[in-house]
Amino acid sequence: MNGALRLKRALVLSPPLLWTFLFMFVPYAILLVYSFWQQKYPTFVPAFQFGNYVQIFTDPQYFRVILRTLKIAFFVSLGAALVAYPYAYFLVFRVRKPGLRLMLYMAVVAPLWVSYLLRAYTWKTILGTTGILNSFLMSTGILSEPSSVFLYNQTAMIVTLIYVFIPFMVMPIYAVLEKIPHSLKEASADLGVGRVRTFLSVTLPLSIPGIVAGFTMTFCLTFGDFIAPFLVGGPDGQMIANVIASQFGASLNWPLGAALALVMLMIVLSIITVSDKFERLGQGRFA
Amino acid sequence: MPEHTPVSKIIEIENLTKTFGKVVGVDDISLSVEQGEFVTLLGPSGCGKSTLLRMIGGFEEPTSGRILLDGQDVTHVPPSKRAVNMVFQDYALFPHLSVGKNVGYGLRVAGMPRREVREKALEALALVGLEDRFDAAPHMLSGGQRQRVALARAIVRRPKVLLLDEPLSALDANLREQMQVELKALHTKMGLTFILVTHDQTEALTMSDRIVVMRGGKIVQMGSPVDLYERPATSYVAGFIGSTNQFRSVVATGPTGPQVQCFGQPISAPAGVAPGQEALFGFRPEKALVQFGEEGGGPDTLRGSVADILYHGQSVRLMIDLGAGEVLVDLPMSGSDGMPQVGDAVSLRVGADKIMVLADEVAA
Amino acid sequence: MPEHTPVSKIIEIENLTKTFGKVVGVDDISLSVEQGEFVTLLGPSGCGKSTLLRMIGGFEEPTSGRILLDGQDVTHVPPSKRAVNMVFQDYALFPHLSVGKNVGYGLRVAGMPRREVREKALEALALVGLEDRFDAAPHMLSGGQRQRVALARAIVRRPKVLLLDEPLSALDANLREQMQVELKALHTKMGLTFILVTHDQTEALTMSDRIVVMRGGKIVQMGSPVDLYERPATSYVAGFIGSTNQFRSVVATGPTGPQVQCFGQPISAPAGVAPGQEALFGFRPEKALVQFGEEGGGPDTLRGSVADILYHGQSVRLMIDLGAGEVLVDLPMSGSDGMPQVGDAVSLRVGADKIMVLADEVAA
Amino acid sequence: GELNILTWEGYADPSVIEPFTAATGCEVSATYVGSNDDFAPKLAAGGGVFDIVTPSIDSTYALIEAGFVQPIDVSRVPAFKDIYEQFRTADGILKDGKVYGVPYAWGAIPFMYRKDKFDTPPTSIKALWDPALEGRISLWDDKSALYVAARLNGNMNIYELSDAELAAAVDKLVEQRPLVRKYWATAGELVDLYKSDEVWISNTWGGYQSGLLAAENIEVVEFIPEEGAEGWMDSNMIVADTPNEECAYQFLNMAISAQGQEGVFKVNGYSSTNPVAAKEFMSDSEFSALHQDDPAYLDSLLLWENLGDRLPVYTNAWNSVKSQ
Amino acid sequence: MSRSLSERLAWVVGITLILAFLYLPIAVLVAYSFNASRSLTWPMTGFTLEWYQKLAANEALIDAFYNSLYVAISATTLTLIIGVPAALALDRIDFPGKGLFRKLILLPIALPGIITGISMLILFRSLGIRLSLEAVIVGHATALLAVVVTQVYARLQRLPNSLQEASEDLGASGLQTFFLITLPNIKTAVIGSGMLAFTLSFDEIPVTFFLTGRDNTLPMFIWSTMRRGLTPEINAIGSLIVLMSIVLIFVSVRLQRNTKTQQK
Ligand SMILES: Nc1ncnc2c1ncn2[C@@H]1O[C@H](COP(=O)(O)OP(=O)(O)OP(=O)(O)O)[C@@H](O)[C@H]1O
Ligand SMILES: Nc1ncnc2c1ncn2[C@@H]1O[C@H](COP(=O)(O)OP(=O)(O)OP(=O)(O)O)[C@@H](O)[C@H]1O
Ligand SMILES: [Mg+2]
Ligand SMILES: [Mg+2]
Repeated sequence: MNGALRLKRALVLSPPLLWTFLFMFVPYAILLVYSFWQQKYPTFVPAFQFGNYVQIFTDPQYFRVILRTLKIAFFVSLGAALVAYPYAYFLVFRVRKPGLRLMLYMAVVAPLWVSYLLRAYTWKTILGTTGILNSFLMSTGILSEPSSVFLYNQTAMIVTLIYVFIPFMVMPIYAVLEKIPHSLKEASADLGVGRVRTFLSVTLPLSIPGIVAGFTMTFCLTFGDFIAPFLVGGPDGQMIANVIASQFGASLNWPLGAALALVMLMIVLSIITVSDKFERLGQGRFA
Repeated sequence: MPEHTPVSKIIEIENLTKTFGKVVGVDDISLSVEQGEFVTLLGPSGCGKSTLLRMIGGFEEPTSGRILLDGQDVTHVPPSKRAVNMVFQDYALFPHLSVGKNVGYGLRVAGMPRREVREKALEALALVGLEDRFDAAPHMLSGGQRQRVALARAIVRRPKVLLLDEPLSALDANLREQMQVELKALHTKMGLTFILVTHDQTEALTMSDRIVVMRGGKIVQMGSPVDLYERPATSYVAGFIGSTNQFRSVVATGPTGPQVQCFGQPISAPAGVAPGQEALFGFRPEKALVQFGEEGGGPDTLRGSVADILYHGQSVRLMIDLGAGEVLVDLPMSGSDGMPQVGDAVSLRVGADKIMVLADEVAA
Repeated sequence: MPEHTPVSKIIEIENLTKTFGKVVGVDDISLSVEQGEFVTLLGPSGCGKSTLLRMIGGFEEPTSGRILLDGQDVTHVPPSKRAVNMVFQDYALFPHLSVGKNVGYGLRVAGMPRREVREKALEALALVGLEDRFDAAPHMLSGGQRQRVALARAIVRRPKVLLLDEPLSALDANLREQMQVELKALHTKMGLTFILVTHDQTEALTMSDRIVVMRGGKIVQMGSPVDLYERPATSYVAGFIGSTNQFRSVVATGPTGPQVQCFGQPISAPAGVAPGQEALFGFRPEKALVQFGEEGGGPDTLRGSVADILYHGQSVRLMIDLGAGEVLVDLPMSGSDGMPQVGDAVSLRVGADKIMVLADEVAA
Repeated sequence: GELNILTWEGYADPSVIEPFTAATGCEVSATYVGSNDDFAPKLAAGGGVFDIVTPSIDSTYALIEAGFVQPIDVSRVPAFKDIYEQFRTADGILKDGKVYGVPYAWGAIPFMYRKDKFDTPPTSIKALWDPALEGRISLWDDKSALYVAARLNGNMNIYELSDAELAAAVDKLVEQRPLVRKYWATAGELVDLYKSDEVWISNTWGGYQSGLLAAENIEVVEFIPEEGAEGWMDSNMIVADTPNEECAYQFLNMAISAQGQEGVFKVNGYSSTNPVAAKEFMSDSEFSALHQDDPAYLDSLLLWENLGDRLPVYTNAWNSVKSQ
Repeated sequence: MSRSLSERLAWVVGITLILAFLYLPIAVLVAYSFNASRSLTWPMTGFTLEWYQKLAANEALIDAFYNSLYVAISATTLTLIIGVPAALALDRIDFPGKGLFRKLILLPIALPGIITGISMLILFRSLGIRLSLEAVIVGHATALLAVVVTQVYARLQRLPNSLQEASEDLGASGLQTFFLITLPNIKTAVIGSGMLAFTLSFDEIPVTFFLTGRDNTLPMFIWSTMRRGLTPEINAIGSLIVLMSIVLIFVSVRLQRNTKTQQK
């Protein structure tokens, strides 16, 4: 390779490489180092010990919270997928006019513009005991007195998070559905297969990579959320990110927080790795 | 084709029209196809071939007109209920299913037991010589192999009619030629009715029992390959199938009978035109008898010189400068005659029986 | 080609090798190209044609070996600094620039004033007959027109060598033929050196001064089109360029001289082989003299029956069953002879001068 | 000069800041914390950002020990001597004989209920464990919840709970949890909870939320339960190595002046740490309503204390309640 | 026919429900910006424009809005400056460690913001860099890098390599090729991912939460306001943002439509 080319490559490469090294690799490395430090009143001091990890794995509260968070993340992803899939399907296969399709697509992405906090906050107004939903249900006679089951519990968190993260589910599903050649569905119909079966045995399997991508994204976003528990969660709403935040705040126990963050990172990484495998699988098929 | 044996007519298309908004895709076409026939729809891009085929397959709802399949009106029957199968241009193999599962897909979904499906799929794959790739994934196959799997999948349910939308266009020249032969062999072997769409004239000539030449959503001419090649009705058909030297001339009365002027040189007029009439005439490059040297002559002979030479191996195409224009002639290279040279004087003998009278173009 | 006039050698390639990891793309190739020559690289997919061309263009760094352009070593010179231009297979027209801007791009980036760029671009477009599409966007053009714009863009800077990587493969048959003629005309008109990559043998035969047949990264044979078609060195070349009927036989001494067995029937052996020698032989389908009917005969005649017929318009390809095997023959349809029928008895006269001796295949 | 303060919402009200800036030329920019837990992390993350912080008395000492704040030269704060002695000499702001904070405001953490929902006014913390009030109870999302539960358990040494006592408090809170509608995290949230009829009884920042609710026409009553209440006191502290020391001292002085004290009273409804100044703007009735003249009341409050190295244990305990 | 009609109806109803789910909160948000009462509780009490007037007078809120703009614009610019070359490198250049580089750079898109926030907080503390809007910008740029890289990379992969080669073949330098050929052709992906990055940055909480110093971005302002109790001023600014986004959507729909026809 000649010198000029090498220089050109270096120029293109060095900013992103430097950036990723300095702001991604180094921070994670320091995070790792911190996780071995030790809390010492009033702050924390360098050390090399596994106490933080021991604490995480022996105190059942961490396990419980992680499990709860995983559960909530799962239901959020599932719910978002259930809402997003038909929507994306409709856009790709049912809407003929490209203009309308684009509008409807943007309609899903657009709420991202409005503050997450505000959007989540309005759910309080909607779901509360004296909220819009209760008023509506009472005016229609479905309920005789306001119900408090809609707000301040895990379901409310799940609904809110589904709402907030739907765009991240619609985008990849839409992308993958759009890539499925129309002729595959026609071929299936041609072979005597009805539309429902065609959906189940052709369209759905082929859209799995998109679902997986959206699922991963939604799952990981939920996994790291600490706002919803605060806004619409009930007394059983604490999630792992809240615990981590409180280690960096209230407890001023950054080492434990770092260790928790690393545990979270590991969980997320393994989820990404698994889902990557899935997506790869799907991509190979179109090759 | 005898019009009075309804039993053998597997497809009857009556006044079929399809419009997309303002675009007319297919324009009032009527056509019938015999049981076991190999019909090719030939025409340039956008002439409505695919649209016609897709209406037969049920993928496109006709704007008006009827389609009868084996005597039954199927105009509004969905594709899944028509005994017609299609081989798609992009093959449309299901990427998530193995080759065997692709072929067996239609049977499986119809509820046939697994074992039987496997058997039938293997059988169909054997027909296209791919029984050993049963478990392969489609993306592991070459283009030609995918093509064959698509074929196997389409024939596994023994459809009454097999539709093929440019099945070979994605293959390279050598492979395409090979697949043409195989496809034709398959047609003979299975006795199925084939309707093939192509815009490759050689493909159409090689494979078909009957060629339907389309243009602008209408049928321009149909007939056997020889019919179309030897007796093209219009200048358009003549130009689309094979090469033609075309010239316009008024028929005059010459010393030996009616004559026409081919780029300024008189030759005998073909039968069917009368003196005084003006018409478009044409002859095929390979029909002219080529003689080199100054002296060659006699009646019906055009004199000129070699302007360009295109070597094709088994033949040589010469561009002959006639002074007032240029014509192409093909020289078979079967002998061991030397190659002609640019500038060589040449005489072309074009018999009246070699000259075609072409109708004036009407359709757009 | 005289090897001792260094002045006229525009490109000299010396022991060029390119490996991709373990894959050898081009394997120790040496080749020189004369000023003004039209050289075609021909070979099947993956044989290294593009890799060789791209190394000449500077898009690929050779693993070893040298490339001289007009006597200067350019092995490590970037493409932007080589007086060589390329027409890409997908045309690579800049979609965001108008036709005129595409053509003028190379001049513009070199800092030529706007007006002059416009003039030169118009000139180049005029050469390909597209001066009136100066302001069109590339997507508004047909395939053939895009092709021409790509050409105009490549020649506008008057490169010493024009490289063309399968420029016609995306066009349909009719258009391809037309563009072949135009490309050749352009070559003649401009006097540039052309190096064309193709895997279409007809294209190679039609256009080239010299064909380089490649296989597995190596050159198998090179020579003029007639050379290669009439005197292919190996069975591979014979099969790749045109169709050949090949058979292996031991040369025996017959009543009239040395004989070979073509699928069990004796015919005179060609010159250059001695009795007792075993070799591979072949003849081209169009070189056999076909006679129908039982009686046709005489020396060097194969007898058989028509097994299949492929109508090609200007000719008919017959598959003749010789009993112990099948051979192909081409029948020109220049006369008004009727079409043969399957089952017709036929005799083929294959003169000894029509038989080629093919070297055994060695290279992979 | 400029002055960057990290403080509570309402402690840097324009009604106070604008005159201050006009008088001193110190441009004030205020950032607000959500809880006492926010001070140390913000300072731990590195200096140079803030000049003044206003933590509560349970958080002050940790900041001193961590070296985040610098000693105050009391001679530059003339009114310091007027401050209630309990505050002036509180352990939380003294170290090695040096003063680190200037007490600014104080109050109690009483309990509060919706007047219209109770026939007999609650008087004990037990009311927050009453199954009849299921789904109507709220508790501050803070380690303070542990103090409440401990007192219910009879452990009045709420800042020095043993592990066993802490565990008992956790058990109590876990027992209570199904009855809780929501742990309130912020003042505004508690107001909303009352306003939208979600919650009828809770603890509160004395004077503050009840004031906001009164403005919304929701009648709530604050009470000190039989088990007592915690007290809090916020002090202004100067961040170590501030480049804006001059403005910082001017701010400290202003804060305990009548003008500053009036601000915190008017805006937040909190009691004044400087009775001398308070006298200048409070009516007598206001003065006594805020127990400004009642040292015994002040003594009866369990004034927050620094938990020292027990802090993570408490925090952990509270987290573990929420993790159940 | 009737079956397809009822089916169509079912679709329309279903999609309408989903849209209702998506837009009900936003409708509520907008409605409450005109609500006379200070509190966001049901039922609404009356119509007022008071909150918009207050908004205009609320300097802290307006500052926060400008801070958000500043952060989002800077972070987006930075992300593009780093991300586009990164995508180019991923697509065109082979270099040792590419695998790790790809993993690292694509990680934050799925990584909870809190991890990015915390790790950078620790980094800045270790380097002694003070928390500030600039720190937030660096954090956002890092967290959003993946958004830009994935989208631009995907577009680059669809862009035939031959375009760049043709440009170089015609004598253009690397920079000329980039600005005259590559950039115009990935323009929509750059703009699109830039817009998404801007959107996400504008509304980012977790990273900002850990990295902001004394200046608030709009979400952090809202977050801190929530402690005291939200007032409909926030709704008012939310509504204005809704309005702004509607305009932007129309612009981007226009833009995409134009490029679609251009690329056809
Ligand atoms: N779904 C559609 N919407 C609008 N117009 C269409 C549609 N399908 C086809 N057309 C138009 O109908 C005409 C016929 O198209 P058709 O696809 O049948 O042509 P074709 O002969 O198959 O061409 P090709 O050889 O390019 O495949 C064209 O003008 C085409 O633009
Ligand atoms: N960038 C590359 N990386 C790895 N292998 C390559 C690369 N480019 C080419 N090859 C390999 O080098 C060999 C020659 O490839 P090349 O593209 O030159 O073939 P070709 O003759 O042009 O084929 P085609 O007719 O399909 O274009 C092939 O085996 C190919 O797989
Ligand atoms: Mg078509
Ligand atoms: Mg190639």
